[in-house]
Amino acid sequence: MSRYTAITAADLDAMLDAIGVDSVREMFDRQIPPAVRLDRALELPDGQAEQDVYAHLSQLAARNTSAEDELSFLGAGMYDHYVPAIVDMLIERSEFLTPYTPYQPEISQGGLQVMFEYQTAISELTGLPASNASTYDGPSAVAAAAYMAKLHNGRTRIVASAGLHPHTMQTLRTYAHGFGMDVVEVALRDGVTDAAAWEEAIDAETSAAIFAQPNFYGAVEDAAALSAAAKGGGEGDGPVGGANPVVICQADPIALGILAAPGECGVDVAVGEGQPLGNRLDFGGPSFGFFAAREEYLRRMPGRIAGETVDVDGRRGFVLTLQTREQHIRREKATSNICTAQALNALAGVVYLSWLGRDGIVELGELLLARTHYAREKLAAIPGIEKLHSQPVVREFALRLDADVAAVRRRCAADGVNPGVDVQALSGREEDRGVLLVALTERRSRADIERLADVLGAAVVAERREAVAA
Amino acid sequence: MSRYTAITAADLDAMLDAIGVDSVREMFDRQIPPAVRLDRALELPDGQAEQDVYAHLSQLAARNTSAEDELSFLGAGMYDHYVPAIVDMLIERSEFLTPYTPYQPEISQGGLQVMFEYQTAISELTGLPASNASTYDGPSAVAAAAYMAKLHNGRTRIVASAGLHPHTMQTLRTYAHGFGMDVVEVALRDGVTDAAAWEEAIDAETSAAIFAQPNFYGAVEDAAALSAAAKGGGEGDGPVGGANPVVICQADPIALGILAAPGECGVDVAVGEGQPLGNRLDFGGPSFGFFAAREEYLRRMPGRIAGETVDVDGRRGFVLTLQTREQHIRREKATSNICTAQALNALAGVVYLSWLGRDGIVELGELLLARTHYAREKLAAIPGIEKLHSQPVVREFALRLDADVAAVRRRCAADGVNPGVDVQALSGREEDRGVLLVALTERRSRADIERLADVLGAAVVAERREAVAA
Amino acid sequence: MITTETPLQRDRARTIFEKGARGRRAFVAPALDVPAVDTTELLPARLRRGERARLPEVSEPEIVRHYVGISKRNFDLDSGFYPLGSCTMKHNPRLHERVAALPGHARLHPLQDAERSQGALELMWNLQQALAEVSGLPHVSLQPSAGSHGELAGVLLTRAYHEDRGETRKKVLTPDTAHGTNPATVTMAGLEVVKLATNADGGIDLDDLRAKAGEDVACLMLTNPNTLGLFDRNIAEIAQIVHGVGATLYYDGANLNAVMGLSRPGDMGFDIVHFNLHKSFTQPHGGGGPGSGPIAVSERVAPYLPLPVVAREDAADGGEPTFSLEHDRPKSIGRLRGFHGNYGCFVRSYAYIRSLGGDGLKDASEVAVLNANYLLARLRAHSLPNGRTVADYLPLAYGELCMHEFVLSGGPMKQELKIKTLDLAKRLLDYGFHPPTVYFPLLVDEALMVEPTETETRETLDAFADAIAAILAEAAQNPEIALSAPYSTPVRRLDEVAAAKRPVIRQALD
Amino acid sequence: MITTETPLQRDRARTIFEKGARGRRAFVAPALDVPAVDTTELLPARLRRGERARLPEVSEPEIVRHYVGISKRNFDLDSGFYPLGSCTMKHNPRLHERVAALPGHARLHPLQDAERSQGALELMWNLQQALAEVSGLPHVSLQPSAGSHGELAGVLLTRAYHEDRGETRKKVLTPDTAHGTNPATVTMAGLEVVKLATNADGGIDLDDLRAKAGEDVACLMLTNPNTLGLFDRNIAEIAQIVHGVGATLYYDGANLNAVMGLSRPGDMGFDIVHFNLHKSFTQPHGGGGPGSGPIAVSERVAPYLPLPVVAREDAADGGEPTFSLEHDRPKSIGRLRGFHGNYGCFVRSYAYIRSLGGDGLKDASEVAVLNANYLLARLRAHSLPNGRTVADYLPLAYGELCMHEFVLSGGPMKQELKIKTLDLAKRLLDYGFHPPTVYFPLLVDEALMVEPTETETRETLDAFADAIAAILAEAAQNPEIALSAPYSTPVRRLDEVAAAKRPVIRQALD
Ligand SMILES: Cc1ncc(COP(=O)(O)O)c(C=O)c1O
Ligand SMILES: Cc1ncc(COP(=O)(O)O)c(C=O)c1O
Repeated sequence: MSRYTAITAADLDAMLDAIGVDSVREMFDRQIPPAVRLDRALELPDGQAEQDVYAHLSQLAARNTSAEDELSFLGAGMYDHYVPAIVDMLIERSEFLTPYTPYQPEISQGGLQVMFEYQTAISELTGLPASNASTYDGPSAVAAAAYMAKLHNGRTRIVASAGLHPHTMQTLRTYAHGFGMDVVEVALRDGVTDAAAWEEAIDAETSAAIFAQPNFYGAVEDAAALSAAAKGGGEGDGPVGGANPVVICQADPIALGILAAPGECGVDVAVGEGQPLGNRLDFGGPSFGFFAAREEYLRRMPGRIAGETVDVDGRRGFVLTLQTREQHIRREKATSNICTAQALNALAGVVYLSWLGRDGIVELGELLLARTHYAREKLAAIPGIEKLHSQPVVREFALRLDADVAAVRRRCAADGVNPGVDVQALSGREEDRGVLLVALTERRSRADIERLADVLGAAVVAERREAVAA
Repeated sequence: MSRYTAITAADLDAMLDAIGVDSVREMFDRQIPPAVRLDRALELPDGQAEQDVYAHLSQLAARNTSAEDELSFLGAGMYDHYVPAIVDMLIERSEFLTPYTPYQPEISQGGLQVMFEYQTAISELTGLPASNASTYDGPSAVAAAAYMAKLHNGRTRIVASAGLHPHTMQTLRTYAHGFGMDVVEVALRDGVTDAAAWEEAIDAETSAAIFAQPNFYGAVEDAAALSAAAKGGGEGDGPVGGANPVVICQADPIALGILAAPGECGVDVAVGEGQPLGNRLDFGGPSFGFFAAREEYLRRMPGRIAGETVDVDGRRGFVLTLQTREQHIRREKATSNICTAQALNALAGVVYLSWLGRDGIVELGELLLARTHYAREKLAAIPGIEKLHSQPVVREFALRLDADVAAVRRRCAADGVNPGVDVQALSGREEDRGVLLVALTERRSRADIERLADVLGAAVVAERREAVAA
Repeated sequence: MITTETPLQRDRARTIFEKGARGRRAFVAPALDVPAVDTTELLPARLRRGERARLPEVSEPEIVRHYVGISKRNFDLDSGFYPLGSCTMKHNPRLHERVAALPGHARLHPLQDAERSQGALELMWNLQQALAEVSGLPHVSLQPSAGSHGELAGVLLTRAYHEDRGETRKKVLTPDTAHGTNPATVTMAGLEVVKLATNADGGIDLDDLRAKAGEDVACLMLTNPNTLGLFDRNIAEIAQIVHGVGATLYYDGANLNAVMGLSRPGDMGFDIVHFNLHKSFTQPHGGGGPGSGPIAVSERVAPYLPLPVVAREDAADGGEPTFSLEHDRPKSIGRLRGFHGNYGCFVRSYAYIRSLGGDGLKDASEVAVLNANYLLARLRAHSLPNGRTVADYLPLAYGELCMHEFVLSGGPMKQELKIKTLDLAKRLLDYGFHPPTVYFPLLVDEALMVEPTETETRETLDAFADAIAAILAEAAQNPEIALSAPYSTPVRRLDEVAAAKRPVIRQALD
Repeated sequence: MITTETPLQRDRARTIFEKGARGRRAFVAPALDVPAVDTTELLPARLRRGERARLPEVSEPEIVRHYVGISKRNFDLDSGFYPLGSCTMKHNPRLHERVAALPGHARLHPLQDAERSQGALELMWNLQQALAEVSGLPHVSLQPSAGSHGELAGVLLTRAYHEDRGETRKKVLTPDTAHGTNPATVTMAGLEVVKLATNADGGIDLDDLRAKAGEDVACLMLTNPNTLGLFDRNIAEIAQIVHGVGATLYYDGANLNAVMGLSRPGDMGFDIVHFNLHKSFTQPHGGGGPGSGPIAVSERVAPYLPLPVVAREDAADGGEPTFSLEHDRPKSIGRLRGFHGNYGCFVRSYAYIRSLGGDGLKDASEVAVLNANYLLARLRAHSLPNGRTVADYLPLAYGELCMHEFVLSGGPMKQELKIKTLDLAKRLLDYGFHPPTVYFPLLVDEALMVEPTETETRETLDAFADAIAAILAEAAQNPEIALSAPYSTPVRRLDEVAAAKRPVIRQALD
């Protein structure tokens, strides 16, 4: 008997009998040709008792330095926000954890209502009326938005700000190659998307124009200006007389608590990485991507969407709706291939947003603004460290070190501090050499920032000294 | 607004208005005389955000060396068994975690059925028909059993084996002083209760005769012989012609998986510490005490008891029964004062026992027997270490070290090993000098035992060398 | 009409012992890694069980389904309003479960050396300090396992105190409003209960007290606010009388949630107080425990405190203080249980105290009292279709305002509407509410004891008041509705008499 | 009769946005510990929101009650049988949740340096190895987020493979039994779907395949066993044909639970396979994710694998090996998402693989197939009161035996009893079962696709068979029962047409 099964010897006899075979072996022999049978045992470690598996996985965990083990300023898309205990409690409830996608709405009202509430929260945050119930993650949501743009206007040129996260850019390129679109990158200037280059790059053939808010280097973009430029300032008219491109903004949902809502800025589609909203770091996943758009895109959106309706007795209820967009109905004509998405992560997201609340998300944003400002000025005042740009930032900022970033980071690590992301290591771009991206969450106090300043300052000094010596 | 409350400014106005007072202050002023009002703020640290409380409690946790942090052979009443993940999942379900005692059976069938099942499991384990739904812990359960003996036979003499855990003996004495009973201790001989002294100590005035199984030093007692001796071998006749004393056995529930059930041995009441059954160590609590007895004691038992019945439609259901024993009905005539007990811990217990199952608990016992034997022989073979006794043991055994136990333990700790309990430090008894009590659970592998042997052996050698040098 | 009931729903409740099959299992034993030995040699047959304990034989999925399934047959605090008087069913923050589960707390062995459990000892010390501050009594023992265990400690302390002074005092005064654990404890502690009458204001009858307070009185046990939800305004005088005869004054802390940061038992003159961490300090009740019942005492009673107590020693050099378990109190009454008390509960309640701080605790009590008074006012004012008000049927038993709870009498309702408090309670189940405590305190006819707590919203209080009114209105039309309630619960009214007459208290197995 | 419905039960479902009150909150912000600054200077008004996002304003207890309350309106795997075909709803061990929550996994930042995330990288490497062994394909990428994402990766790999050889092949063959994600993926990957017919045995029509397999074919996507629950015995020949024209063979791993340790896609001739860790490897489905869709590929496709892949380097001195994320694959199709894939799912599935070991995985598949065949046999043999059998109304669509699932046709039932598969499904809800997958695969009339999984007991299978029989018996008496079912669910049949016509997809707020 294998783990978690329940067939006793007596069961087995009775069952084989009912089936009309003499053995399990026969049951398979009658179905699988010998040529493709595996006639040896799988070469895997032997099965273990629960306690031994626990011990093994604990040992593996102990060989990771998590945000619990060091003072970490890592960010660049995923952030060590505090996840309130109620989130864990709710996502661990069997009723949320273990069901499949809600195909039977009568017995899935819980999950469906969660989707509906989640859609409402994302809609509020983005200022856009139509949210789906989640996509895989931030970068793939950007790619999915580009595909939607293609379905919408049939054009194939994507103009993308270099302020997108490198992973977003790479994912976009992978997908775009698949569905036949080209990506044109617009450089940054003074830390933000170069407005002139942006406007110039967007032509009548442009299907989608994409930027990040804040961008990868932490700078807040002028979303309204970028949207307006993309749309040529006109009503329904693109920059050079054609139809407007779809303006897509990849946003940090925490920053959206205080930043102008994309929908208010003329953005058509707002997507982003949902991890900061009550999801664990989990070494990068699972989390969720959010995806919201103007009404006109509703029937071309990817993913599940919950809608409100009534039952035969007139009672309010929720169902998966607009399923004719989806793969199981439309197959090769579907607007996306997505099936399993990130429902549980989206639940964590809406619980987290309820916990923060209307005022709390603003307070959180203001706290981050103040602490980030403090940290940025404090660090930039250290000799050998300067700001990469002076644009407004919310919770993350880029510095340029006059020292080898990898070496500096190693020194900091020895002191239990992870000062942030080595940007060049992530992006591979030569111009990112020396750039350190420092992220804050509400878990990083003033004392933590001061410790960072001490440790990072000392590391930079030591590295420069050594460089001079060498 | 305080944490977890929900009264907004608008609520407050409306509520004060409805109450007919102008302020919260007035509401209190009209009820509490000024002389006993506290007119200053409580001197407590300021309230903190959830993340900060989490950080504080984590820091405190980090200053403890738990069984996760060292190789621990501590036991002496509480054991580091593996708690299966389903236990945590179930005890964390709101439906089990947050209700009160099931005073309204119609909406408490879950909790009541758990009690009924728990009682069944304890009854099976002890071989006694009547189990209550839990008491506080092992030692207080022994004291409660002694009180029941007094209520049963009106006598006041308690004969107790010195093999009881020191905490049990101390608790028994505290309680006994309260309800007017005397405790006479019977010494051990060769590691087990001295049979002759036991028989002699039990006279016609003896209300209760109490022993532990296995006893504090790990030795398995001959429960049948002790019971028979207590009862003078006769039918209903005490040792010197009076009525029988109540024979009480405090048992390790894990050991009961393979040891003769107390009920089979002539024991009247079996009690014990439930922690080994799926409960965390928790630095000593909360866990639960189990309490089972022969039928005749049913109406004098302490604590809640769930019973089966039917509802008005004939449906099977469960209720708290025999409540006329209890304090809320009988007040000063109650058989006990217990009210809140350990329901959630008992749930963990019955889930754990279901997880182990009929065969599993035996396999576990056999594994412990084999590993304990291996460890005992291995350690006793080290120069300077000998067995305290040669009685059969199940999962814990006592050694005598020819070295200062405290010093040896400190040396081991430096190597990340906690070799067991310093018995004298716990019992305060001079004859326990040099005694180390080593406990195993299924989490301690052969490799762990070998590491213990290495580290403990080296520590004893080093200590003896130093003692010679000094 | 088509029946919506299916065979499954008609199924009788089955216990885990009635599920599974011989040979099924969830447990997989770790491998035998030591040399195989003949274990019958290690443990002779004489000492072994004859038959295996007939524990369940079920797979892990069966266990999960079984207990998840029966859990759904419970009402709980996370599912609805639970105004169970005297029980302080306030929100249980999940932060507490999270921090209690940290391995540094949860897997800490109680016999770990003090040097290697400094975090736990500091936590206990901090909690002792906090409880001392809240109660106004300086010395704390965290040992007792629940309220009634704290009471036992307290009465034994009182005995020890008197015995140490060479006095044998046998009587303990308890008001007739006292909780059942008070008199039961007195008996268990070898003393005698003497009942005190309640005056017209719902407080202690001072004349009766004066008459009974003699040199043979060991102690007066009191709850303040008492179980009527009323603060005894004569508390100073009561203390004077009791202390005047050399007795101690014991505070049953079950109602502490009314006065945190507002009034302190120590300042009222109490010598001993127990706390119910599972009430005021939000340890989840677990369906009947675990709880924790620390006690705080005055100087004169301190020498007798149960062991152990956590002590703090400041470092001579101004470094970190160290904490230890003090075992050496020669006059101590001794231990009341194993180890150091319910540490897991301390973690939760300490986290709560750190979350709220002093101001937060005070706010909690203020809102608890506000909510109770608001609900009382809402009920009172509620008029019914027949022109009467709720208060006509369910008058407040004593007083005008209340503290954190209030007691209504169902006497007039019974008289006029022919439904009893029990019926009202059962019908409330259909409305989705946990009923208040019923038939306690004993001196109120058809008592209904309502404690909303501070964590409820105004909307919930309104809905509850509406439900009470609706039930009374229904009853005015047709008492049968309440008399046969509940209808929508997993089972309906159960035959308790039969259960007690021929007790079936375990599953029969063959 | 007295109504048992109360106002509460008649309440319309309210969203969290309809609860609470202005100014209520759960969140308490950490103190501002840095110098206060005018944040409008830091972030000019132009870049700021005008109005606050109208997020809920609720207390923590309200949040808990709300979500606990609506959770009870879900059916879930821990509450009952969930034979949803193609979804492999097997038991989700809670051990997996426990280990995934360890801070060393859960709070590990994806950009942590490789040296300081060796545990995670080793875990991923071990998982890659295990999946390679189970599939018989040596190279694994864990990146894809779910099955369909794995499919996209696979089709893009196929494209890259052909493009690298200078070929542009546009056609992808998919059988008409294919899951919807297969054709949808093909389109998203810029290729064209060509449908293949199914033969009388339920397998690929070889003639059709031969006819369509040309040099313009990039790939054949197949599930084996396929969505009829049947193992295509011609698989070797199919592989030969496909490879013969230079195309790749893609294995949709959704049905891997039938063949673990018994038959391997690599050995069948597949080039690319995706796994659904949320099916065969028991990542809980979460009500619609998260999932994880790793892919394993043969040598020839390996150069194009998406990035990153975990590599292992053995220490020269025989010490501990080190693990790293390999980013340098010049021919890679690139990234498909951020970071390294759904690591939290890897932890769970890896724990599962370590718990079961190779033998356990094989046992799991054996019992999965045993359970499916037993249930099929039980259903077939079940006779009804009217003298007919279940098989008369619900014949097996294809084949005799089945693998881990089987597909019945509700055609005769619809014809004779006048109830459709949908009605049967809805009536099953009243019996406490989750219905099978319905109306898929498309080529079966009124399809009912049943996958019991290995973690169910025989008793459960029997009960399900009895329920199906009971519903057919009811329908023979009175089809109206099923036609109007369900009755006992939180809501009854919902108006999906209205929902789609005038979509209301968010809560209106004022
Ligand atoms: C007034 C009062 N005193 C004492 C107790 C007993 O407390 P415990 O249940 O913790 O033993 C209670 C509990 O209901 C109570 O309400
Ligand atoms: C046969 C088959 N293929 C592919 C998929 C898609 O997998 P996912 O939902 O993980 O994207 C499914 C899921 O239902 C399936 O059943």
